[in-house]
Amino acid sequence: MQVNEYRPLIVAFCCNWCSYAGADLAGNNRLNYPADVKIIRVPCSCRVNPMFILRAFQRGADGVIICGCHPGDCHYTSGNYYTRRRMALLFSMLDYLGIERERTRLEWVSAAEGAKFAATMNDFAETVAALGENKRLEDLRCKK
Amino acid sequence: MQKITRDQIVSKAVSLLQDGTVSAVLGWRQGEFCYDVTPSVFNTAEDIEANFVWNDFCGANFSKYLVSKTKNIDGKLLVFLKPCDTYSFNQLLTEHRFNRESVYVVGIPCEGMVDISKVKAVSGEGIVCAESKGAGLSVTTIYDENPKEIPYAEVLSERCLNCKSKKHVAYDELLGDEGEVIDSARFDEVEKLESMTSEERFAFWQGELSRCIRCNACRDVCPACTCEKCVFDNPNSGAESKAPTNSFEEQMFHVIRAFHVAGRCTDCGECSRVCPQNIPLHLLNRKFIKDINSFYGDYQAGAEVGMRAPLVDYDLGDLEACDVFERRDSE
Amino acid sequence: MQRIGVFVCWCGTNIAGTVDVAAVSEALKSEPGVVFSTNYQYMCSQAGQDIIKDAVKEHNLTGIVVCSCSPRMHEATFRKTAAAAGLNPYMVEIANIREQCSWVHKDMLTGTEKAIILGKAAVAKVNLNTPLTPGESPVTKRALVIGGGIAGIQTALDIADAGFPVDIVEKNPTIGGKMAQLDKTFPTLDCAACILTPKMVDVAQHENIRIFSYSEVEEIGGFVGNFDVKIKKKARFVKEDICTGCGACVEKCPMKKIPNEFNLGMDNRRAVYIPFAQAVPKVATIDPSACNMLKSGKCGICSKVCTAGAIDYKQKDELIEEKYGAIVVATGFNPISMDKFDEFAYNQSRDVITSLEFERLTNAAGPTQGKLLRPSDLEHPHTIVFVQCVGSRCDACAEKGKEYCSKICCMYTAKHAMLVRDKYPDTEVYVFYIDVRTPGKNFDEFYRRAVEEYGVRYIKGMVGKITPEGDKLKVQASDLLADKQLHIDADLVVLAAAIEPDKTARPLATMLTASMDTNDFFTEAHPKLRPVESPTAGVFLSGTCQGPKDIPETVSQASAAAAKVIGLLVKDKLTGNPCIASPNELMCNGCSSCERVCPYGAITYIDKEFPQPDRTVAVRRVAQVNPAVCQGCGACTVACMSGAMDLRGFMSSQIIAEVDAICK
Amino acid sequence: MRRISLYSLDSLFGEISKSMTLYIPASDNAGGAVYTKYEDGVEYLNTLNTVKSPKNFFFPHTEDLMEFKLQGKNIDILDIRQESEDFAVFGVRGCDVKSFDILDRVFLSDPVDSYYATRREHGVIISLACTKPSETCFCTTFGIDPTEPMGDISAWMTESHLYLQPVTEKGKALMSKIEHITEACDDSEVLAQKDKTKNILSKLPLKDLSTDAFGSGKTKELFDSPQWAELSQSCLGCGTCTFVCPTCQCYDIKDFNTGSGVIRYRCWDSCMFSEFTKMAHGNPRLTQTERFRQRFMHKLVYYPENNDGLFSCVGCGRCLSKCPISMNIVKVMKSLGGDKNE
Amino acid sequence: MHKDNEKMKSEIIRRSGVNPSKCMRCGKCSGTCPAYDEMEYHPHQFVYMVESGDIEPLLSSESLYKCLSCFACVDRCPRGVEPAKLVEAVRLSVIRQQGANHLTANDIPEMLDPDLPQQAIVSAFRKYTK
Repeated sequence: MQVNEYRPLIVAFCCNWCSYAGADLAGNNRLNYPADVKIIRVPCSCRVNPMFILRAFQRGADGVIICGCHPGDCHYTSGNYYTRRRMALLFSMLDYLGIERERTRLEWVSAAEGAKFAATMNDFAETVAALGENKRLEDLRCKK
Repeated sequence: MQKITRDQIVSKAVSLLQDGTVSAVLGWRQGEFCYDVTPSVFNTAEDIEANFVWNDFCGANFSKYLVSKTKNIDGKLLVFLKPCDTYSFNQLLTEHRFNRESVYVVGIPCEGMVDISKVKAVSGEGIVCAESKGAGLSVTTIYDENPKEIPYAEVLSERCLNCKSKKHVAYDELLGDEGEVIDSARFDEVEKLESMTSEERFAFWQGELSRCIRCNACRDVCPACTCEKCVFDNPNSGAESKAPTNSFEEQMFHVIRAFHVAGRCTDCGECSRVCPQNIPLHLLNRKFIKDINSFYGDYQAGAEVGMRAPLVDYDLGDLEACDVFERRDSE
Repeated sequence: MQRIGVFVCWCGTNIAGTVDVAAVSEALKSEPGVVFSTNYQYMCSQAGQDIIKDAVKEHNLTGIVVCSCSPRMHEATFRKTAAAAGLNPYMVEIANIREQCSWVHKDMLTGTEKAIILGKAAVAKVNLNTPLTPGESPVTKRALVIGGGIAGIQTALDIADAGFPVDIVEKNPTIGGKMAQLDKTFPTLDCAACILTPKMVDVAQHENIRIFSYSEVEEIGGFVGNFDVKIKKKARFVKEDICTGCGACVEKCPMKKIPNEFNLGMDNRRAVYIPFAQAVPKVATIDPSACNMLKSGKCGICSKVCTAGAIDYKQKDELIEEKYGAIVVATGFNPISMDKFDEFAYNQSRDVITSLEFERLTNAAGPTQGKLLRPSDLEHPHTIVFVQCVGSRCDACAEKGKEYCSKICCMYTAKHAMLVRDKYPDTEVYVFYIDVRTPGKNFDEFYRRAVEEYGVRYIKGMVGKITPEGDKLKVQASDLLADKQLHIDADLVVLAAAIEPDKTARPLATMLTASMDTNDFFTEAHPKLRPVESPTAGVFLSGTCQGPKDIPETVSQASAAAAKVIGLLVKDKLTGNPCIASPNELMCNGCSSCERVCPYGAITYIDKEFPQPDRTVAVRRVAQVNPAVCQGCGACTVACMSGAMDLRGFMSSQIIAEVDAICK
Repeated sequence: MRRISLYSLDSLFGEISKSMTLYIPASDNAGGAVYTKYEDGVEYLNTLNTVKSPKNFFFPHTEDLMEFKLQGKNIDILDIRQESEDFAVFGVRGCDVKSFDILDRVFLSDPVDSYYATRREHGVIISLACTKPSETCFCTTFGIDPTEPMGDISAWMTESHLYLQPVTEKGKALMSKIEHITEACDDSEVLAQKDKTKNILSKLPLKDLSTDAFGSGKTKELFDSPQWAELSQSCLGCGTCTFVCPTCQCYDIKDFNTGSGVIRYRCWDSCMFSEFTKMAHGNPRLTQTERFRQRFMHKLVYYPENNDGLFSCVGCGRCLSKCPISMNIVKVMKSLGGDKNE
Repeated sequence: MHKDNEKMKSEIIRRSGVNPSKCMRCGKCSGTCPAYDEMEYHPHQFVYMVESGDIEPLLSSESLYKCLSCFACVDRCPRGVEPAKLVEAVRLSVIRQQGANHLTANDIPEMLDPDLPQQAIVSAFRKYTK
């Protein structure tokens, strides 16, 4: 790996019951994905407030991904259904404002899908890296 | 141009006040000029007869005032609501923001309200008189004593040109005839933006939002923004900020504000009306409304009391977030 | 300001192999709030835990960050360690530097860098942690079972056998439910009454069970462990404790033409009646809409003939208030109405009947004493057509019928067909089917026997139209496999009507704040892992109120629900999860958004007085979270516009601090 | 007095911007005007007033004051000011020019606000006389003559020419730099224009607005007036009036945590906001009525009391046209001033 | 599925607004069809053949004109598939291929026979004016 190669900063919100466990499984199976991805554990994907996502972008994140249980599998029965609506609308709005739509993503990863977790993160990191630095939704004060 | 005359409204207000149905009246008070009217509470018949106005400039949506004005009232407050105001009225009731029993609603038809800045763009400064005459406004200025006639189509506010409904969805009594929900072209502008490239859209919004001075007028007038404490005023919310310090803050404020009212916004258009910088804020709200309609089925906030807003609801077969763009691109 | 200790685990070489643990503990030393930082080979070992305990004491730590394996592995371990050292267990945060760092990254440099960032995020979070204590609530050791069918009976018996008092509320005069109306049961063909009635007697005689028959639930308040329920015991105008069930009143009652609902209106009962011989409780009930004495004060015969003096025309509805720790819903099902299915002529001919009516027709205690006679002329039918899937598996948008498969029809139709051919071999029996669905122990064998041994004619194709003509029913259907149109002159047509949840379920769900699907079946807390619990804590599901089921399935679910109830009732106190939502009342708008997204019904509203800036007092509607019910998902925190609702343990400020630390 | 043909306006702007950054009113693409840095392609918009007042040049909407850098547990304090270059603002109306006097008295009196002072030193104001006042104008109430706009250089625009007359030393210095593209002239055309404008001023609807009821010493008389409640009853509590006002000078100082340190900045604040002057114990002005009263008492009573009778309003009329509910200082003055304004 | 079949299928689905994959093959449409005996391909087969893209045989089948457009199948289909609309859409394909042998409203009166049931007139009009 080149030393000065641009690497994106990616924040991943993972629900405790499925996706965080899926990430653990990826670890158990030693499935590689870029270290650019930093995971924040939340009880359910429905805990993710759009403000957290914007906050991450403000602080310099280049991509934000939210992972939750598959529809129908939510530990809390319906949390991810709310997430799905909230994120569909939020992502559409960010796109409408001209923010690159590839910088945000919502994925369903179950506790058994370690491979999917790793593949998702690889793909997302690659996509975001290709976009380059997040210029359209940045706060210059935080980039020093 | 309004179908209901001032006299009709005034006599209704006076009679309801005098027969004890209501103890106060929320209405429009005459200002300095022919076009600046101020929302005001009237307590006496004399005051109403002398100072109540009803004309093409009575755009203010009174619904939100009910939250504060019914707090310590004895008896009922009479409020005159235009069709679009009644949607906000219902939405506020859905959210338990005031007591229905404290309000007496008289629905009044509305033929659309005039945007004074549009008038000035045609007539120039120095307006001394602007009266309804036929299908337009007759405007006199200090620079030109000959009245200039401007058709309504040129001076109606954007929200009225794209009026979504002339139907009152709530009232105790109706003056005039009941109207219909209108199949308006209100999403055309949103579609135009959607069809731009991402870069163009970004440039467009940067241009618009960079004018924001964070006066909070959009928030403070919005009938959906009745929070006891707004996140933007709360130092513990992580979003507090008083100033549009940079483009991020501008985007953050408007995205979060629009998101917070998404599914609750009735598209009354007050935000765009009051913006001192003429930022087309309704285009943000309408984007959410349009998306909600197309993703989750048509939904009009405030159409009925007690409706479950789309963001506190779900369907097992809802659209996936990743399909949002596929869907739009194929449209 | 917190005093935080950071403990970096090597996990042997699992972490230390790709992460420079010394560098991590060194880097985290200079983070705000950190007063102590170290690393050790196995933090989870006894020696490792001792390091933590010692450091807490030595450095007066108020918070702990362990950089180690996943919190899913050892969060509980380290919380216990903290508690042992006198710290609140919720002052511990784990930075997952094994599963989510050392195991997935190969390069020491990037691994170390990321581990430091994850550590910083954990430190940032702990800086905002507050000690949390789980709430406790007492448990009322009594269960309520709503519905007295086989599901309710089984659940009640199991709970009662475990030593807890149980009340059954049944809206009809007797328990027994649908099963009491059945003739034989598949796939063994034993008689329903023979296996059900002993259970009903068990219930009646059980010292831990009270039966509120002819009663309905009026109001439900409270929450898990502490439900307050009002039960309306409808006036039956017969003193239950005195009536011996002798039936003298029934015999003498002059009002003879009341349609008998137990036989689905195929015969008549009196104004005073006992639904069937083995009813429990076996007491008479007077139908106030039919009784002359109650309507006009003229008659009073039953009172005269009752030697026990049990008749009481002045009896009033009675309201019973009781506290319960758990509630089991067992409201059961009904066949759907056939009114909209004009093509099957159900309303035109008495000889088109539903399967449940057929059960009564073949039941020895039924209107025909078990002889298969068709209703119109009481003649023996020679050609019988069974139609499957009537109103099941319909399009979601269709005006009639249900979208789901009713599950039991294939089997009971096979049973009916077989019984007919067994008793009346001269009868031609056709079954029109779309698919024959027989998953279940000995089910397919049963269906095959109907075809192979009993000669039932199974024809693939839905009946299109039934036209009554003379004393025949012209059945028009397409035999899809033979590709030809069939016209059968039938004597009797039996429709396998879809089943739907009982109409009382929807208002009950509202009272319970339990969720339902669009078909009015109760939703389970988790479709796979918590199938007998409602998402509303303390509410359990038994039988067909949750979805179509046959008897064996119903009974197993009933027992499962009972096991869950027993598991709840044996506890003296309920200890909640302390990571729950809590509203800031000063900021709450009372808008109900949070209540609407709460899957558990944990949020309610109260009107509360608040002092105003102008020194007046205003009453505002504000949210309250019931700590015993909230599960801590956080859906409400995002639905709340003002941010008044926050989630303990995952506060917005904590998550934002993590975001900031990661993006630094 | 010197003049330049309007056809050569661009060359004048070009010449000024050679030596310093020049700001001129230009379209904001939304029906209003905004001071825009002059460069090729920026077109001068002859408008009465910009939406935001030019106070922004000296007292910016937001301004970074200093920065704290965090290194582990060490903190460095950095001065991050950058304003050291000269700039000029063209087209400032008489009312707005007067507003700088009002701001100066606040920011340049002891202790001097060095951020404001530096900007003030570096800024050159080229004013512009009014020819087409609006119905919302009432600067004459406060003794301002819009035909004599002052600033560092006074300017008048006729149909053919721009006339320039230096007022201050700074103005003269700038005039000398543009002398070669302007021509000397007499003031006959300017005088003619002044007469014409004055004639219009006499026809303005607010021309008779009086300040007699206000000013130093009126606190007791006005403070408890019951009319405040009535006037403020529909006030939304937004900051529109404050933020378009050329004389409002309140600000808040806030810290922004960048993750690696803190930027301390100040930004405009509004006495209409419920969070204004919130202190540890709470807020001294609890209701919107009190906040509303504060704004107008400050402009019409407290400020004159402390500043030799000078009112803190210049009658530019921005709040009249921008208030969402059309409540404004004129209505307040008429209501509280009673008969004097009828 | 062959490309041409695919195209024709999607065309028919678009024109009819029917989703044949909703069919659960119960055969109630055929069971209810008054013209069953006249038909070579029966309503349920219509649905199935369209779904599988096997449309060619339908185009040349007399069945197309045996359908009375009585809409009994539409009314009774438990899955809301609306077979009659499919039949009509296939019929249209044939008519469009043949060219403009349409009826206009003005042609109708002279063809009227007092014995014709009203429904037949309406259905014929619907059939031939597309």
